[in-house]
Amino acid sequence: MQTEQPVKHLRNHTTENRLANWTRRWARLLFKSKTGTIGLIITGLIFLLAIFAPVLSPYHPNVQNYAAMNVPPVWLEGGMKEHLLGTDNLGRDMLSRIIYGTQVSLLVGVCSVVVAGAIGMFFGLIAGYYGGFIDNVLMRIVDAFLAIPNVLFILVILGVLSPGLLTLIFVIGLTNWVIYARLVRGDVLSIKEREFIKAARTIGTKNPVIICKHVLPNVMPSFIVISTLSVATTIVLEASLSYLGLGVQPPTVSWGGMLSAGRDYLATSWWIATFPGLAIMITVLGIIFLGDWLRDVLDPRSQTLRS
Amino acid sequence: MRKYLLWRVLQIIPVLFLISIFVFALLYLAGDPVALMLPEDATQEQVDALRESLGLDQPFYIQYLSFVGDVIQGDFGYSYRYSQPALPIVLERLPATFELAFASMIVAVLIAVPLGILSATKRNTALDVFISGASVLGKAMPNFWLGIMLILMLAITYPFFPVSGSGSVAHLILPAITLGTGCAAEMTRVLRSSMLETLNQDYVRTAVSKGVKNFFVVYKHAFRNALIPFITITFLQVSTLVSGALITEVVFSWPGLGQLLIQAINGRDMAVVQATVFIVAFIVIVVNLMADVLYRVLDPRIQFD
Amino acid sequence: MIKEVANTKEDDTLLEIKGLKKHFDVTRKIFAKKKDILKAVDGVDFIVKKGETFGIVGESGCGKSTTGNMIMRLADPTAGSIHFEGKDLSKLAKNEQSKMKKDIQMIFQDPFSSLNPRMRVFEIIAEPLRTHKIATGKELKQQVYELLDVVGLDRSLAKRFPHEFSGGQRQRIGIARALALRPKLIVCDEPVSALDVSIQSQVLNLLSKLQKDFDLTYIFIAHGLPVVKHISDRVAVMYLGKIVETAATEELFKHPKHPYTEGLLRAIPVPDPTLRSLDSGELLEGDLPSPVNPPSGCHFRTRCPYANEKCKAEAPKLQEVAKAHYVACHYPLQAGRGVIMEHA
Amino acid sequence: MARQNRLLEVENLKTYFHTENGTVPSVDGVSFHVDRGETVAIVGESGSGKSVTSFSIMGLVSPPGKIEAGHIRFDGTELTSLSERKMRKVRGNEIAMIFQEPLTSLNPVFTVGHQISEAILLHQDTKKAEARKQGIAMLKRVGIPRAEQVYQSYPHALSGGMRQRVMIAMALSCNPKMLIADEPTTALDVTIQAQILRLLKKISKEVDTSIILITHDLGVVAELVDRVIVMYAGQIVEQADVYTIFKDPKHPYTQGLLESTPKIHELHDELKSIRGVVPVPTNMPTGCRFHPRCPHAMDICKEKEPMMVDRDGKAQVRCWLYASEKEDVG
Amino acid sequence: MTNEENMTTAPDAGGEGGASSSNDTTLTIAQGSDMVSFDVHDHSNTSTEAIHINMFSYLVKNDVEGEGIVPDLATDWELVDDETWQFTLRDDAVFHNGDPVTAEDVKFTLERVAKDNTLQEHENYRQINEVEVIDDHTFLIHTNGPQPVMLNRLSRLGSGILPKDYIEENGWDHFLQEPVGSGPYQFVEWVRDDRVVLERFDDYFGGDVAVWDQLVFRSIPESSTRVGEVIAGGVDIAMNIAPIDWNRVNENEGTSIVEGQTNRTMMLVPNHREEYPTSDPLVREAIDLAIDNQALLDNLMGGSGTPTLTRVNPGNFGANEALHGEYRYDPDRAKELLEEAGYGDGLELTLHSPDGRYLQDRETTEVIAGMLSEIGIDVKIDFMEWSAYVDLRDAHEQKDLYLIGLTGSLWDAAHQLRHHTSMVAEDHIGYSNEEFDQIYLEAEVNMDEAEREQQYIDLQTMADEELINIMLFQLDSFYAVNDRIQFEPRLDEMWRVEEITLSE
Ligand SMILES: Nc1ncnc2c1ncn2[C@@H]1O[C@H](COP(=O)(O)OP(=O)(O)OP(=O)(O)O)[C@@H](O)[C@H]1O
Ligand SMILES: Nc1ncnc2c1ncn2[C@@H]1O[C@H](COP(=O)(O)OP(=O)(O)OP(=O)(O)O)[C@@H](O)[C@H]1O
Ligand SMILES: [Mg+2]
Ligand SMILES: [Mg+2]
Repeated sequence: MQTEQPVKHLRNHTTENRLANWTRRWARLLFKSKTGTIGLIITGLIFLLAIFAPVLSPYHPNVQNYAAMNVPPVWLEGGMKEHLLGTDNLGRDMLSRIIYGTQVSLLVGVCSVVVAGAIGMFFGLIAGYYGGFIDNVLMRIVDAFLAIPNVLFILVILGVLSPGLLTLIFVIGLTNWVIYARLVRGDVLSIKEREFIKAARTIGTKNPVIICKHVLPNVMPSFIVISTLSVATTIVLEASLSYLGLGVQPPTVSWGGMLSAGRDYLATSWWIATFPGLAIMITVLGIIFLGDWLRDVLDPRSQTLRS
Repeated sequence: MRKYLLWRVLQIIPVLFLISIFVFALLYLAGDPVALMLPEDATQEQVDALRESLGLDQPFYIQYLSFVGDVIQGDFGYSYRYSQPALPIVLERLPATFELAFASMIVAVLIAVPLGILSATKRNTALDVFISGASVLGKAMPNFWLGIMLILMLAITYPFFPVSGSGSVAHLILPAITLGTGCAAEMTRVLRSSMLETLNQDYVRTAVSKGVKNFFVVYKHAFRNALIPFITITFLQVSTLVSGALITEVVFSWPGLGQLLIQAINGRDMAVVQATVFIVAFIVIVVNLMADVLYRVLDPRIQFD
Repeated sequence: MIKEVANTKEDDTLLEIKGLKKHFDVTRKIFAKKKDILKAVDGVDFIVKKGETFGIVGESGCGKSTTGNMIMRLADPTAGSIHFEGKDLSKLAKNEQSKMKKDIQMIFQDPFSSLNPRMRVFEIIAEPLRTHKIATGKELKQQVYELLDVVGLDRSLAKRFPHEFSGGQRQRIGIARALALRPKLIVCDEPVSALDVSIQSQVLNLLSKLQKDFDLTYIFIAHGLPVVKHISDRVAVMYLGKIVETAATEELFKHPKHPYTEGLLRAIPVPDPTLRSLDSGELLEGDLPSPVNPPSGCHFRTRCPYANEKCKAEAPKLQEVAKAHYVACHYPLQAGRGVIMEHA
Repeated sequence: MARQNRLLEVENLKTYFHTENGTVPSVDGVSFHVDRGETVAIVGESGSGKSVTSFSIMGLVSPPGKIEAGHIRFDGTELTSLSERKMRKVRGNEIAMIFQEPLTSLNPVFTVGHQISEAILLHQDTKKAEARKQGIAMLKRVGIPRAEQVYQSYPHALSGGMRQRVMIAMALSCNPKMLIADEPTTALDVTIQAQILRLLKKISKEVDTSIILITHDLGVVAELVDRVIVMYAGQIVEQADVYTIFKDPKHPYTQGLLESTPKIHELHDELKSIRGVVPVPTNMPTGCRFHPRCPHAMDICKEKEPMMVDRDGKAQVRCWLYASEKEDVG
Repeated sequence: MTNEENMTTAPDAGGEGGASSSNDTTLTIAQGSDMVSFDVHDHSNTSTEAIHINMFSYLVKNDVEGEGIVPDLATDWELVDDETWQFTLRDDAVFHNGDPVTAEDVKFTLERVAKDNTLQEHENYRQINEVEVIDDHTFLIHTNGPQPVMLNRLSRLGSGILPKDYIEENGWDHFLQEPVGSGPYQFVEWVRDDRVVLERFDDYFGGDVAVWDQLVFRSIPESSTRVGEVIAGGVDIAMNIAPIDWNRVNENEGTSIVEGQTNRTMMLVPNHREEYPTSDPLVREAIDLAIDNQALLDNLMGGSGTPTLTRVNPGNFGANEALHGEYRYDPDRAKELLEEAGYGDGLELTLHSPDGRYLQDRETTEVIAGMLSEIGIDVKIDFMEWSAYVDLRDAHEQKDLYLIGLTGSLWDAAHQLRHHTSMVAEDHIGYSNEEFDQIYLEAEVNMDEAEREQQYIDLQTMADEELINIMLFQLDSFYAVNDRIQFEPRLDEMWRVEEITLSE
């Protein structure tokens, strides 16, 4: 019996070698795509900012300084070295506020996506895999949710509940789960038809195990891409809600809150609304790029070193 | 076709039922509307008197049954704020919001179609990256921010357009751009990816091998096929448009549903909130239905019955 | 070599299929008065004997895979029974079902979609062993490695993902997975159609070898007649959800009795330019009719050069016309060419 | 050999794909010719460069692919340096192509008639009504019943065999001098395949159209063609007329290919097979590309790439086994 | 670029809906919110009334900055007895539909609001028992006990006289669609959330009182848009302009900021319930002393506004002028007081605040928090969306402090001081003071004006001593105004268009 040669030449898997391989692989993956690199770096920096906000920011974000109100950023005429990005209408340091704002914006973005994703994933898997009556009921619920535009939904709910960080996360999560449910269900429907699912059934694997081991990992990539996209849109959404007075409430600092509070100053002290706006844009850009990169990374096809 | 339509219309019923549950529940989540109708320093007697007169002291199920009965007859109750039935108030605002949504849609299509096709045909070039980046930015810009910036630039610094209000086509342009830009971002992405997909299809290769001009290959053979998902997503944007309109209308003081709703929510004018949610949901459902039907009309592969 | 026609002793029968039907409701009209029933499999009977390879051929959509799926319990039959080792598969208790699952395994057509792209080869092969708690830990590892040896893959490949393999290698992984449970019967649904010729022969040879080594029984589904002929002991020809002819391979290919079988054989291009067959003789006209609305009487009559009124009116039954040679035709072909006109 | 009889001449064609993972030399120095009225087959396993060769001829190679070197002369015109506009005149008009997947090769949103008449209107100065007449006539010629009706239907309403006939009708609608058929029957059932092959045969006889048939099915080759080109890993390894190839294959790869094909008319105990797999194009073996799989591999095979050797003018083979003979001859 | 040029380049100039100031005799005013309703009895919205006063005539007007109560439809009035008022109507007043204004219309109007308890203004009119028609132009109002503030009631929101016949003939809904009054301007159109348009009524009994042929009241909720409209010339007057935009408006050629007082007083309302530190008078005093009221105004309002120790501003009957314009600021003493109260180690207080309801409310809260932290009070700010804020307040679930701005539409101290009585304050903030209640109740029915005035002045002193609420300042309002307009903002924030004229 002849044995085939493996497609690629085999590497020795000694332990050190493996570690080195591992790092090399990830490094390669990271730098393979330029946008991915940018995305990862931006996102990484922003997470660091969020975590180390108290250390990194020069001032407490809510310290007011009447002597230095509406100070422009340092490179403009009238700028002060003490306030690199200037100050807002109450003399609070913009830089510090931007740094602290990272925390809440990420918290809202990530947590609400986790909430939505978890609910959506669960129902999407069940509906897609089992189909039939459950699927029908769930899809009607999804239809009903989708029929109500999300800002309207959130607005109405937040309008009747009292807004707060937790409520916000919860409500956004509750609104967005349908997106995931629909996406996951659609994916499951097509994955279900793939032969490896059939194969798993022929060897007697139980349905819950098939869902977890075979379906879930294959739904993951598109799920993650949508999730990252959704983290980005949630950060923007928080800004819009702030505009309507339903966002994260001060004194908690969030970019959305800053952006919307600063809108009245766009014509006079443009930096007050522009810097948080830029922060949002950069973050969104970073996260979306990261999502694209993640999709590549999560594809096992990319996990081999190509010669 | 008629049967398919009938089937789709029947499917709407459970959805509307679920929505009506939500809409009704709102009233209970909302708490007490009375406090908001009175001045800041109203007395308890005032509060009680008003509450009683509004029938808010009735038990739950009576209110529920009457709600369902009323909604079927198109009666969402009285607006506290306007002292009028809620439904006509909402319907009165629909045309303005439609007008804005329609104009925004046109803006979005005008932006998305050329950009989407361009970035697909010039895939991985600097132009493509630029367009992708721009569409990400389009998503990252909150509506209100863009709206205010547009006012500052195109209505005040360079007064090409009126700042706000309604009444003429000129009034429509800035809000439509504001609202359309966000949708365009999404639509560009969808069009790009569906164009990429169709450009890779065998029938495009067939067309090229027949000697069809490049332009026609792209705009006739590929675009016509990419159009199907594109139109679907375009219609589905209605939901996004309504979301965006809520905010854009406030910025430009456009007298549509958005302003009505936000004021109704702030004033706990629950009848108006309920009617708005219901009507908007209904419209979204109908539009989705239209998208579905259009999809079938455009794609000869899909059978009608 | 002429394969021995397995003898007909009762206890030799591993799998017995009687009146097997699978109907799909494909009604698209919501308020249709009559349902549209797609008779994917419409009354199939056959017996598979221990140790043999039973080939099923037919055109695309004739119901081969559906038959295989029902044997695998991946689809529930609309009617009919499947007896495996004398037991009715549909009437088994839970624990027996699980055991039965072990005894019947499957190899799939598409080497790309039949392996979970996100699982490593080791996991793919270990999964059946884990599921049935056959082995754990070191033993599991040992067994997986042994299976890799059996199908001719290097042990070091166990850590890789499916995409790192060629089609032939993937098919070997699929075979290893099927073998893991030591099945008695393996249903092969077009295991080589997606492979290049040079690879195809590797896999076919491997299957033959394994059959000997592990005492396996195969149901081999394919639409490539040469391949079926090469590997099968007996062959069933399907047309529109029905078996139109079964016989020992040699017999069937030498003396086809059904006009469809004959047409199929004639349509096969022969890799020998001196034997060009397409210019001469009649080819089957037209396409496979829609399985939703099959022709009345004999389903094949619309393409049959010999069809007459009787074929239109009456559906022929599968009958034994020669020893162990069954055919469903009112006018089976005689040895050589021509129709046996019983009731001229 | 009469030069004017040459319709197509491909010389040292190199088409490479510059991908992220390196350069893929899909077609690496391919030379062959097709005479007027001749039917030539290109056979080889998946990935051997058959399709890329045909795309190169059609000028359909798009980035990251690029024709790196070589000449393609068609009817006296050099195609590689033709402008896109002139190339469009050639496509569909002088060289037509049909593809493997009849399902996806027709545009689903246009009627069959629209797609056929499009080609006619593009290349001929005719009116719509005239184009329609021609189109329907063409459909009738490829054996489509109820041609008028089919002309107006959408592709999805047709069966696979019908679609492939439509594709052929479309390809032939401008009376091209050459037809490239890239695996025209792979997606079809045997009985339908037989119908299509018979149709192609009829056409090559009736009209003086040259055909390049791309396939991996040796049976199809034996049925249809005059001459066979065997490709392996982007190169031609053997070229000969169809009888010679089947009777006396020279290259070990050709031999292996023939031996591993199960045959309905012969009996085998065990099939021969070629060991190993087709090499990854980014990682080609040194020397002879077939040497890791070759049962006759010698030391030189690993080191030096063999040249194409002419055998009595009847066949050409790229193998060290025959190199000495050539030296003798030469 | 001059404003004039500005206007000609704007493409909407002359557009049907683009009510533009290019038209000399059209006055366009931008408010932050839309008019609520034409049902004069069923709203409690100042900016709605501000429009209504141009359409509807009242019996009497309250010139809060000048002479007080002056005639409008009524030419004479007198107190017949403690519970009866007699009025005489002028005989030349007609409604916009041509009907004369008669005593029957007055009866219809006042009895509607006095009897229908579903109407929002019912509370302010239920004191009226009956309107007795003597003849077409004479009638009696019978009140429920002595009502010293009756005239104030009749000169405010809800007092516009409605056309009885018109309403009875066409129905109420029709009236709401096509409202008819007897004021100087008549209804043209109302595009909800966009604009209300009125035009000159030629038969107005007062004659041509204003230069404007047409009035357009635009609703523009977004403040930067409002400012933008004034700068672009689309609007003549825009109200509620935030300090940040003042420079922009002033620097723009042809527009300037005009400021005026309002009757609104910003204050902190401390919780007097025992479990809250603010129940301790020392703590309240410390808070009061810690806040530099003038600094608030200087930093947030560009120095406009008046620090105050009372809610009753001059212009209201019974205002204690001695407390107005005053404030206390002594952070050192405040610290001592805190120490005395036992909070030397610091104190944490929650401060609820609306956000965007009042001019600079968010900023005010934030600055106050900053000031309190100076004396060792750690303030937890709780910004709330308005309706949530109201819910919290009405459920009496607020913690230590909340910020609010209160006004008094009755222009009589009775209104403002009622808030401090146990009838209101007990439930609300856990405060009650028998002495205060007693004086208040006496004053409420005291028909002796002078004595009543003194009682109110005393009550205010008492409220200040007790620090029932911690007063901050009387709020000013700011308008962006096109320079072609001569406009003096009114204390009552009404749009008296007869007082708004063209410059030159
Ligand atoms: N789940 C299903 N629902 C409806 N129809 C089905 C379903 N599965 C199979 N069919 C139909 O049943 C018929 C038989 O299908 P089957 O897959 O068994 O054919 P096959 O002989 O295996 O064909 P192929 O050679 O293409 O694999 C086909 O017409 C197919 O369309
Ligand atoms: N667009 C492309 N980008 C990168 N590589 C390509 C591209 N197109 C073809 N190739 C590579 O070129 C080589 C030859 O491909 P080609 O399609 O010509 O093979 P083929 O002989 O036609 O195979 P098949 O029988 O599968 O159609 C393959 O290795 C393929 O991976
Ligand atoms: Mg199948
Ligand atoms: Mg190919």
